[in-house]
Amino acid sequence: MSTTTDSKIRIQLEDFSVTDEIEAMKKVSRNIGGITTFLGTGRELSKGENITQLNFEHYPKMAEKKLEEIRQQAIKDYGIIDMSIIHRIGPIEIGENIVLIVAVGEHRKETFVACEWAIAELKRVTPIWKRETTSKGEVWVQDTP
Amino acid sequence: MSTTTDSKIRIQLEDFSVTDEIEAMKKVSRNIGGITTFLGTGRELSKGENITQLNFEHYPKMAEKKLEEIRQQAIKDYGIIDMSIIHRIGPIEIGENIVLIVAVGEHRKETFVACEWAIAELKRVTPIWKRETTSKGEVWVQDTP
Amino acid sequence: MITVKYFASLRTIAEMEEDRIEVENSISMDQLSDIISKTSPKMGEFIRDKKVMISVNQEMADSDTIIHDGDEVAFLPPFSGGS
Amino acid sequence: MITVKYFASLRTIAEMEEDRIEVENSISMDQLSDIISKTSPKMGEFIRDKKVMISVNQEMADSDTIIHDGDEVAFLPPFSGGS
Repeated sequence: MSTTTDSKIRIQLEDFSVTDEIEAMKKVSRNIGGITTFLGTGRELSKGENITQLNFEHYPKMAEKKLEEIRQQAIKDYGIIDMSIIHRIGPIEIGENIVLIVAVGEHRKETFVACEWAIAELKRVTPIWKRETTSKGEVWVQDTP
Repeated sequence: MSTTTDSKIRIQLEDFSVTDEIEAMKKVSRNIGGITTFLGTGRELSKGENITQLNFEHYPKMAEKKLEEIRQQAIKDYGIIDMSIIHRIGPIEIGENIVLIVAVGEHRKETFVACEWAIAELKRVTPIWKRETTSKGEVWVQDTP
Repeated sequence: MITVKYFASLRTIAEMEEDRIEVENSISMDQLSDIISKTSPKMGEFIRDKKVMISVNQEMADSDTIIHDGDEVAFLPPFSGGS
Repeated sequence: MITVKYFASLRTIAEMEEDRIEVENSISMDQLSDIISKTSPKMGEFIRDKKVMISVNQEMADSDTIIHDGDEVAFLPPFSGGS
């Protein structure tokens, strides 16, 4: 199921283990007191339509570069100790993991702010696209709030 | 290492698995799109002192009741789908898990707000106490910001 | 009988973890602190000076709360759970 | 030679995933959209009407960006990653 946790920025087909990713981040410092994680998962409903599958595509290299920029800016702007970001591509079933952001810091406040900023920024600047499969067929999602 | 994930409110000696707790919460609904978790861990430094161990004590029954009240209020006030709260007691080494809050919702925004509120409220109203062991001895922590 | 519980740092001050106090009628918090003062003067002082939080039957209470036979009263130092 | 990439919904519009365009000198985005229009009129229109985002060498660009020989130009529909 899970893959190597070596890199703090990853775009991968395989699922990941939240526990493993958190443990990898814990190794960065003995002074971590707060860890906020955001995990995005596949919802069954989207604008009233029943979704049967999701499918993600990314622009290789550019997407990874954007995630690394988000990581660096989060560390710099919010004073967290570190951050990891993982996004899956390919087919995703309902309930499966899509994206994980782990923000580790000395105290909880900065990790909440950094984590919430990072997922919003990821949606805004990272070249990743979602295709939803419903009973009506497949559609690329063009607008995410 | 990990224990049963049956109850959504637990105070326990044993460690927990973040992945297992998240997977247990995912089973609540097929419409979960966002999961925010806060994990508190043992920091080495506190007010300039090097900590070698932490030790948590709780008021049995009352502490569990308070956590359940926090869970219910978070669901009601923030529109999340569900929440689980786990706090460990007994000796905790540096880097180990202390407390976990998992907030699941249809969208991410409410899960961030509910999770951040819940950890602040937990610190405010839950009869749990922390003892820090440093080179100078053991002290009960009387004030947490 | 009233059960009295002391937690964390208050155990050191009260020099005990739990006490049982026989009462004939309901009593006020002031009366309880007088009784406690006999065995733990410093603890009695803490209660009178409102330096501790109080719960009765696992609900937060205050110095106006009346204590009935069978109640569980707990004296609680500032909480420090969470991380 | 310029490499042109189409992602997600734009692949359907351009009817291709990737194209290679020979150029003798640096060209403007307008010139590139004219070249693209020859094979994919609708895609050319999308670019001129600024209905798509553009990256050059994996950095965001715009209609003023000059494209050099060897560059990788990508046309990007609105992003929808994240969850």
